[in-house]
Amino acid sequence: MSSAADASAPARRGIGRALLADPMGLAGLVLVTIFLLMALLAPWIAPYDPIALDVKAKFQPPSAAHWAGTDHLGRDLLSRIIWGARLALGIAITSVGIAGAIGLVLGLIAGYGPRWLDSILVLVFDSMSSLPMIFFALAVITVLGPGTTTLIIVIVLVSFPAYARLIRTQTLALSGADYILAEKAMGAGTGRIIFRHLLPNVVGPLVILICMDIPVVIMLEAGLSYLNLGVKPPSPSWGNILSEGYNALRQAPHVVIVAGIPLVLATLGFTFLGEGLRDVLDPRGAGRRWG
Amino acid sequence: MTGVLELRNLSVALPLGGFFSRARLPILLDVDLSVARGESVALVGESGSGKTTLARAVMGLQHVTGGTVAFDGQVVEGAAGLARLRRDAAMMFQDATASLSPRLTVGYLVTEPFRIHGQPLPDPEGTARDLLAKVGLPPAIARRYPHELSGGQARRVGVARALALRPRLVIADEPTAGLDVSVQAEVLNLMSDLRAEMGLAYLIITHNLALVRHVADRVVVLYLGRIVEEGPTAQVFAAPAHPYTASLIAAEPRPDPRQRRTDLAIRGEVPSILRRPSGCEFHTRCPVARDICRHTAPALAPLGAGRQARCHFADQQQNQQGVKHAVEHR
Amino acid sequence: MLAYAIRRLGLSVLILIVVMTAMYGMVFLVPGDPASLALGPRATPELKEALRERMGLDQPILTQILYFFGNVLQGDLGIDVWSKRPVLEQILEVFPNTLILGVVALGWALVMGILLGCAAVVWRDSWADRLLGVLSVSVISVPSFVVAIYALIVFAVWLNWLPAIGAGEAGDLGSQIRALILPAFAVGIGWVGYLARLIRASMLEVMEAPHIRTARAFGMRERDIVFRHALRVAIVPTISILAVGFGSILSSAVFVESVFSRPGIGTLITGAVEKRNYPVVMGTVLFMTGFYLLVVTAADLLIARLDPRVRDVLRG
Amino acid sequence: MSVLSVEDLSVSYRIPGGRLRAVRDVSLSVGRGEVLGIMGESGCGKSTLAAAMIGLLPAGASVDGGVIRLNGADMLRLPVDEQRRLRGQSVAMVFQDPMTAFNPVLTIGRQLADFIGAHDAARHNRADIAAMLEKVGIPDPARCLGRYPHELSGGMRQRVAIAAALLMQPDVLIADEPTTALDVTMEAQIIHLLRDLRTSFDGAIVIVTHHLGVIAELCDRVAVMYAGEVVEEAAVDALFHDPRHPYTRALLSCDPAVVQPGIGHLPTIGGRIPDLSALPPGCAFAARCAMTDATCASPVPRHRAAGRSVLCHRSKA
Repeated sequence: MSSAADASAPARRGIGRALLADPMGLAGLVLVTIFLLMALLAPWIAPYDPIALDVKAKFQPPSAAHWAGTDHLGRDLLSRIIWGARLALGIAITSVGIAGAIGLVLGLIAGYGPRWLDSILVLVFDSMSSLPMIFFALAVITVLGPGTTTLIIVIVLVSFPAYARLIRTQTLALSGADYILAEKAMGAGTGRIIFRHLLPNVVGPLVILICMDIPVVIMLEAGLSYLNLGVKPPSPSWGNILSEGYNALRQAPHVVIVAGIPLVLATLGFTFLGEGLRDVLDPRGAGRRWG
Repeated sequence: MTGVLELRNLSVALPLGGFFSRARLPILLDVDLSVARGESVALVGESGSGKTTLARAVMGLQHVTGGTVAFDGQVVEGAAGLARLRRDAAMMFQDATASLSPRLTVGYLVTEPFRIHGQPLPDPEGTARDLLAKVGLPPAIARRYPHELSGGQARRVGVARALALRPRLVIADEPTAGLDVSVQAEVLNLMSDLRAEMGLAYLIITHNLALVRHVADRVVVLYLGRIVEEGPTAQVFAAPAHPYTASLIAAEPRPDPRQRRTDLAIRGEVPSILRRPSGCEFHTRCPVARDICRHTAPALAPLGAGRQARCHFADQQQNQQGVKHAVEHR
Repeated sequence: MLAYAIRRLGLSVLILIVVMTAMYGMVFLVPGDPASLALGPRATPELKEALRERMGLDQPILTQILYFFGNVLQGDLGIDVWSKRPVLEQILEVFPNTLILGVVALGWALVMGILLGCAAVVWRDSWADRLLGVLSVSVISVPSFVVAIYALIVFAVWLNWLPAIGAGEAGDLGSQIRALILPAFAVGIGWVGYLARLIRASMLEVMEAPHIRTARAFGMRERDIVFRHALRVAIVPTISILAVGFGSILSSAVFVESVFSRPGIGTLITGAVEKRNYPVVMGTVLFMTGFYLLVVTAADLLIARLDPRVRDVLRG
Repeated sequence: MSVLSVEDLSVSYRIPGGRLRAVRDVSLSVGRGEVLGIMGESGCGKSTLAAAMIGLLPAGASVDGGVIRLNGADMLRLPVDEQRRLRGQSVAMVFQDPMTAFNPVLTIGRQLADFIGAHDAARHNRADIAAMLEKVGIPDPARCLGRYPHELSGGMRQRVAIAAALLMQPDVLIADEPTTALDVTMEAQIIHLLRDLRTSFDGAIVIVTHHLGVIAELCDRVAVMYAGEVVEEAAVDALFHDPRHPYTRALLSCDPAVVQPGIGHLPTIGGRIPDLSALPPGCAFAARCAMTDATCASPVPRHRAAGRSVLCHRSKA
């Protein structure tokens, strides 16, 4: 079915090109690609085993053998950072992916479903997002105990209400739109309206929000690991490296400095990419935003 | 005689908000209206008269609080009834561009009615081309997206889509809103051609009286959600029975500097539906209102020859002249 | 107006109750009872039993929840299982530190953010505007605790200008201020960028509005248009974002307090989480949520005061 | 003596890959006590022309040439601050959409006071403002001043807008589609109000609209615009009863309000306006004109006669 009449694909031609033309978007794309490659290829590109001890070589500053130096147990910091990318992106992408899916479904139900269900769901979303994120996360960790699974659950729980709210608001706004009324007036069923007419118009903002959320999630993972409430050592989470380095701040400041860099670059990369995507996908407000 | 569309005591009231409040705000009150096969009826009123609500209520887009909608002699009930209505009746929206789903091509959009109602569509491209040709658009338009169309083109795509399944009734909400005079004439001609060709009935919702004169066989005037006058177009324009209708006709600016009005047709504004006036709801603006109008609400009374009006003095021929006089030459 | 305030607060309380019930429920839904989780695997059954009784875990769950809320209403957030001190007392002891940190961080961010945002509007589309744009996006995304650690290395360890840890000596205002500088910098920096963006975006949006064109058509000075007409409209969305953002300021504070070993709500709760000190965790979460809801409600009321349209919608 | 005159004005917009020539060599003038109508369909340049007259061209638009004289002074070459001083004081404007023309968070009174205060703080007199509101038919002026824009109906807001424009007793009042956003009965009232004003207001009025009825009801003289040019200018009676330019004739014949009912098809103008960034040489209307011949591809002469001008090869003034 390649006929013109069936060309239902949205006008997406040139999104990639537009992104490349925007310096901020391009920088974001490059950084994100680098981190994704690091995450995917960690076993092959990391020069050392990230958890192999070499106590004799502890706290070595950056050198030819250890480009980023070693930590208090003599582990190679570069290898730990590369494996850390895998951990950080793995957790971030898994959890926002799950949260995005939950948010999309619940948001559509709330926005397009019966009013009473909407009222209940909104109360749930509001209650969850009315908690300051960190306290909610800490409460959940207290109950479930720290660890990677807990971390993912925490991130899903703290992020999905915002996604669901976004989708609900969008759906609600669109369900009053003339073209949705027009579809209904032609007799289009709920399934057709949701999947063909609502979904393509609400996922764009969700993708942007998720992309903008990834740095927040990476930060949350690193932060909680830094507080020893996230990924358990000796896993090479960037937060763990920071926390271990913090304990030897005066002795070997290079550990903390080096461990902070990927965190800064990864969050920058995803934020820039999100900004770029937003300007490309939603060009109306582009002049008003920076970029 | 049963018309293609019959509304009986149709009422719409909106909840007034407030979680526990059961109060409702009446928008449409006991509207009786019928459209015969092949007939073109215009529904006229200012903003707040409930005319768009009526269109939406007919198509099942607005919850009806009372009365019935019958299509082709059958009361529309349940999902099956609604589906049948939506297949055999079509709606054109006021904002033609906004009524087209933004991420789909024109080609898909005009053939969508076939897909919705499971009608055979062996050659979507050809069908799209035929439909577009019928409304005077080149086939290349099929590959465009709604935002790439001009106002007139979007309007034509709306017509094409409305006609896809050869409906018996088309409800057109302000079919020429936002169009230039020259384009407006093209759309009106297209609509009248298609009516002759396909035997369509139209329910045209508009505030543009000049348009009504050209396209409608019969005109229905709404004021604050009630019908205040109804009758054949020529007769209503020649001798309006309700002072509101007379005022509307007189208010329309005439494109002739030699016929300038030196008086004001109507004073005051449409009252808020939150505070409906007592008695005859038009008495606050009526140039010929009397005491009785302030406390007794008139009924919609037949005047013969298919005409009705909701005015205490409508049937008094003398008075009718008086109204006309008062409005035109105060 | 008053009716709206009461309704708004009522909803907040309802949300708070829902939240607390859900949290309480969660504790019981997970496998393993809180007492043995808190004491670890090596605890004797007698010890566990004693703790369970002290935490009220031997009662039916509904009784426990009602009991909990009953106590909360009387201002009793429970007793710390370890130190045996009332939870509320501990919270009130450290809360001022966190509050000061949050307010100072938000304050300097607000001043800088509005200045930079307005500067960007004035220099719109120049290189300065672009530079401010990239900088704002950059500082928004950089994690506050990384900023905290870097600032600590540079200003406390290498340069030795400012203290590295603590909240300063009690009663010594100078030392307290010195101890506040780095944490407030780290917590606020992201918000400088965020607010600058926000102010710029909403100002530009307002400046395109037809009523600004009207003001121009009547010959008003551009300066008067910006400060007398546009800012009044643009500030409304900023206030609501600011209130919601106070929550994320608190989140940053938790991490930053930990970096600077600064006594506060953050250090209190992270310590309690590690030790699975339920009463302290629950009490702190409840307290902070309540405080946060108060801030958000206050902001909503302020918006209703500033925007007559909102006011009327609420009245109607 | 004309209060406002436009001489050979051209305005264009910067667009990707070129310039869109929205107004081309327009010359018009309007005198005290006179009402000039500028009529045309969307895209004819009438709103751009109105914006240029008050010195508020949108971003991306620039004046390519010509002069705008207000009381003899060349507005375009005045310093920015002088230009600003003229706005509101010497030339005032009423906009199309009364819904968005006022600041939503300030009271009507505060806004009107700010408008006056921009020129002359001394005239900042509540009683004067109230008197002006009364004059435009606002029932309870003192109360209206304390209200917010959203608390007034569209018709009321348009009355306030007119009052605001008249407060400084300007020499020229420009109304851009003043009735388009209103219902018929409100439109009639605003037309009536504007016409009533002529007895007390001695300045010039410029009405910009696409609505033939509004022009016929209000104006003394009319300029018809097409594709950025004034194609015909004439006294209102002459224009409606003896139109000379083929476009004017076609436009007048299309209006459903003039066509006798029951004649079947309404007349139309085939085709579209040309691309303003790639205009053909010669007449811009030639492609849609019924009387086109070979000469139409060459530069078009402007025929002038008493009180009349026509831009056409084939029709004379």
